[in-house]
Amino acid sequence: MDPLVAIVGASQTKFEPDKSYESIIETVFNVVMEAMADAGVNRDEVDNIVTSSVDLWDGRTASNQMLTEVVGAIMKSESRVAGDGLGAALQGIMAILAGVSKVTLVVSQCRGSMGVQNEISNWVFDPIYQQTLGLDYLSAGALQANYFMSQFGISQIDCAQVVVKNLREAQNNPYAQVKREITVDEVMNSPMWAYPIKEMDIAPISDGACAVILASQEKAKVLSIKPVWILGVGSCLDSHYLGDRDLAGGDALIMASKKAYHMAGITNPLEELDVAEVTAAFSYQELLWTELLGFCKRGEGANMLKTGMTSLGGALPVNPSGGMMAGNPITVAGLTRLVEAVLQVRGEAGQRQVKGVRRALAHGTTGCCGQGQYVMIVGD
Amino acid sequence: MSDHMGGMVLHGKIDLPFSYSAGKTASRFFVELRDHQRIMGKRCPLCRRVIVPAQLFCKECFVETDEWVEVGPEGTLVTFTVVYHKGNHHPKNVPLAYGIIKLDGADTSIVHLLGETDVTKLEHGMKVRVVFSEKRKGHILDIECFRPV
Amino acid sequence: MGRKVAIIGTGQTKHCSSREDVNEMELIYEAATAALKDAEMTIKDIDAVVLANMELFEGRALPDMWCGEGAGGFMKHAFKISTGGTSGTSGAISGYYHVASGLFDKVMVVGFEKHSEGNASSGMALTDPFWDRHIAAAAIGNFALSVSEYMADRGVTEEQSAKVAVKARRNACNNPHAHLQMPDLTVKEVLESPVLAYPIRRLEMCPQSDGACAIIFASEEIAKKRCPRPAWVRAAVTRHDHIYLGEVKKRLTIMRSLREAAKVAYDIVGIKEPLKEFDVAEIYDPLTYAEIAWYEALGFCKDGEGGKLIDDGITLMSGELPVNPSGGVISTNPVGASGTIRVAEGALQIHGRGGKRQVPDVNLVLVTGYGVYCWSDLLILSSRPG
Amino acid sequence: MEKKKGQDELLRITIHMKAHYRFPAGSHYERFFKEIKETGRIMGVKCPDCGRVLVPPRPVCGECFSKTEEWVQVGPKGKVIAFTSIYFPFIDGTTGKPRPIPYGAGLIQLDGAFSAINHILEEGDPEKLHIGMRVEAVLKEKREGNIGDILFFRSIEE
Repeated sequence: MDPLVAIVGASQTKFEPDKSYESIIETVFNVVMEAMADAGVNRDEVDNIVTSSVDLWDGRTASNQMLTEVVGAIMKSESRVAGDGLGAALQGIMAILAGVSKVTLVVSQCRGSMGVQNEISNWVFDPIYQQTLGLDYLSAGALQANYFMSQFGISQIDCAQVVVKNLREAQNNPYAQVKREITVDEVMNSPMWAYPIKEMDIAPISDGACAVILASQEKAKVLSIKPVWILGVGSCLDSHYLGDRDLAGGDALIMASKKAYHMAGITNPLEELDVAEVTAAFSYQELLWTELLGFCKRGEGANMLKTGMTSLGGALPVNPSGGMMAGNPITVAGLTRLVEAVLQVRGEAGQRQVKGVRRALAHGTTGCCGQGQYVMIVGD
Repeated sequence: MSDHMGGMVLHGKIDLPFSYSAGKTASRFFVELRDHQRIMGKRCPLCRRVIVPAQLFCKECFVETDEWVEVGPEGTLVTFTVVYHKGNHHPKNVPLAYGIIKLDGADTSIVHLLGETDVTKLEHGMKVRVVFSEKRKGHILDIECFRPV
Repeated sequence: MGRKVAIIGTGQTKHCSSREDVNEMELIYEAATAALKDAEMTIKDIDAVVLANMELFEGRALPDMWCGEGAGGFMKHAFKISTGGTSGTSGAISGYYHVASGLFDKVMVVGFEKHSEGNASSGMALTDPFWDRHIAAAAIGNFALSVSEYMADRGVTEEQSAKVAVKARRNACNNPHAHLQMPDLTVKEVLESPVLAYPIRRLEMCPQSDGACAIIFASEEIAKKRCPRPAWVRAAVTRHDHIYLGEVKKRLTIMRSLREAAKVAYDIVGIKEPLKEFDVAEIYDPLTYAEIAWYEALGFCKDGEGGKLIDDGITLMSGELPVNPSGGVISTNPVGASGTIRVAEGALQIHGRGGKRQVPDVNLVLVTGYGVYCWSDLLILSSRPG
Repeated sequence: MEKKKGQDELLRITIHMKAHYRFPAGSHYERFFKEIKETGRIMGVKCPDCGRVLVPPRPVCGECFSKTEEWVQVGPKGKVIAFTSIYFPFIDGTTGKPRPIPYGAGLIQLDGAFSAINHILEEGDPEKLHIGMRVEAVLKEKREGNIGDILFFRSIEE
């Protein structure tokens, strides 16, 4: 059926390890103004705002209220999804499809530099059986990595290749936090943080924000010469307790991508997608998610990378922006992938532009080991 | 008045106690650890899965579990990691080993600490056995760890 | 325009000061299973879950990861809305968007809070670090400031405020889920209860509760099949305002966000005289003075006549427009659920499942949500799809 | 209530949240805190569109959605537009100890500012507080560069 919602504006900040030279509200105001300029709308034309941020990462109760003034929500309809930016994008899409909004601004912000990340993510685990064990995103990710790699014979070098590929391609991304060519050896020699994850296997934490402007079909045609249409959305939540989950099975991502592909009329993602931006907080996750997204058969993720299929110029470039190895703004990560997907479809991705992009996939996660999965397909 | 404005940061501290109700089911699970050094699962009447650690309801069938079933004390190590990067939230100093253990008689696995922190001595699928803490107070850490058999 | 959407089932826990027998996920499970029973559905029917709470009260991060399963969110779309005091109504409005968008057909929304697990000062220690943390006055202090303005502007008396407290705490006796129930509370007793922050007395303020409330939204064709008298969502409007108390001067007197939200919603549904056209109103009343002020903002009466409305008993169960048959937030306040409870109580009046607190033949219900200093949500529910 | 041993004993898990946060002030707030520390002046910032002088001095006027750049000194005198007396021993977020009760709190419309600020009033007795009352900020001797540098507002009515 005819797509009913389009992205008409997008913006992202430069991702940096520490943006405390300016306040969160200044960062967010700048990125919102940029997105509005990109869409050619002023504040009055935006009739709905959805923000995404998480109280414990912001160190404040109802931290969404600090953004109200700088996202232009005074006397407007505003809501906040406490999770990944793609959740906020979904809320915006639904508001437009529900007919209560014509132009929705979606904004996501997070400052990794404000708190100690592993101590914060410890509070995501249930306090009864898991939290007091000291688990966090790193140790849970290591359990998933070790299980996935042992199940499918994937080596630490395969994972190091992911980091090398992403940092090589991050050179082309002006927003990337890390822009340094590295070698496999450099990754292999970085200190082991949680077996088998080494320091350089981990996407570096960063500060940043990004925004997209969604518009109804009729409004999008008026506003934008090149609207990027929302073709498919899928979201799914896997089990929380680590012992009650197939950590390499990825049922939630399979379910979420199946739904998004079905809506977008995609039956063979490898052929029909032109680029994918995937949220991988650790190197092994890019291999695991690309397999579960159906880009290749199970266990083939590493080969697909080695043969250059997922590099810029390959059959299906994955993370030409450098992905999160170029900077991990935590709850902003998913929406940043969507911004990159929009730039690719519009042909405005500069040096990291993939040729002839008509269908792009953006992927986001919430919780540990990709417990919550978001998949969005956008196109021209 | 110095005009240069740059990067002022306010250092905020949070220092708050939180006290969580374990609930009837988890309380019984902890009492069994504390008083009888037993690991108990609970069975779902519909799918018959024995869920460990015990949960009030089966998330797939969305009905309350009913029958208490003792599991373990041994099981197989599904996966593991050894954490070397220090964190204030850890229950003890690094290196700190975690494992996911499928206990004999259980249909789901339990995530917990491993007694072995030399990664070369850990293998997927190896047999492990529960070690209970000396001092127990009705807490998940009444289990000290799981050790390779 | 989006699809027509109705509420076909609601479920609540017994709200109280502390539920020792359940953890947070199990508290949600209790409300969710009650809502499924009310709608005669199983969890297999639900295709999306929306949670709502203010997780720092329990010190959590992303509690939808742990508690999503409690609402049946396993292997389904599930996320959490958290906007402050309005989280409960904003979560319900998000549930409405889910179904009206056509992406989902049967959505479970659960608002929840377990205050007994945090501690009283956790709310204060985590406010704006630059401007608010030094003033240890919490919500009650901020309200008391606005009440002094409102009393000066509109001449509301302490007796009128006490009457609202008596109405709330007596209505709560007919509501099996309510936290505080005081069947024979008198105005005199309220006026003699200790002052917490002048002029607000303890019995005029809402408690902190452990509680969860679940609502099931369904598309038109499912609602008609599954529910004898669905509660149709005819309008769902949000307006936010400044976040500094010093910017929303005469907050209660003006309350511009609620007036604007009401105007927009009334235009959508075609309401000219709210006092006559609504059969029931479930207003988010964190304290008595606010309820009186919001009679005016909602157009139940002319500005300055809020006190007269309660004096004349218009908003009692026996009055022309019963307000808060449930006992309101003054009687029950698990913050994340307080907004959802308003929507649920509004819907069950239309369903005719109000039991002892049922108002006879209810066709049109007004529901409001309140948060931060001057944030407003407003929904209109009706027995007709419109 | 006494804990029953065995079957239906209900346990609780206590976890202490100890976290440290680095909140970025940004140039506008930094200027306000430096000013109050070094010169004792209370500064507001003026919106170029609506002309309102905002305290706290936010970089964006929410009403007009425009950047603010023009600094204006406000106060230290002002008038109380709302007041209360707190009789409940709340814990002061910054000291962790309850503030002695009763103490007054008020919305003070600082001379020259549009927004009022929410701060402590020296006078605690509600009988002696009224709307429109003239007050003045009393600052700490040794100022540290935060809003706490204003101790309270004292009545200056004859």
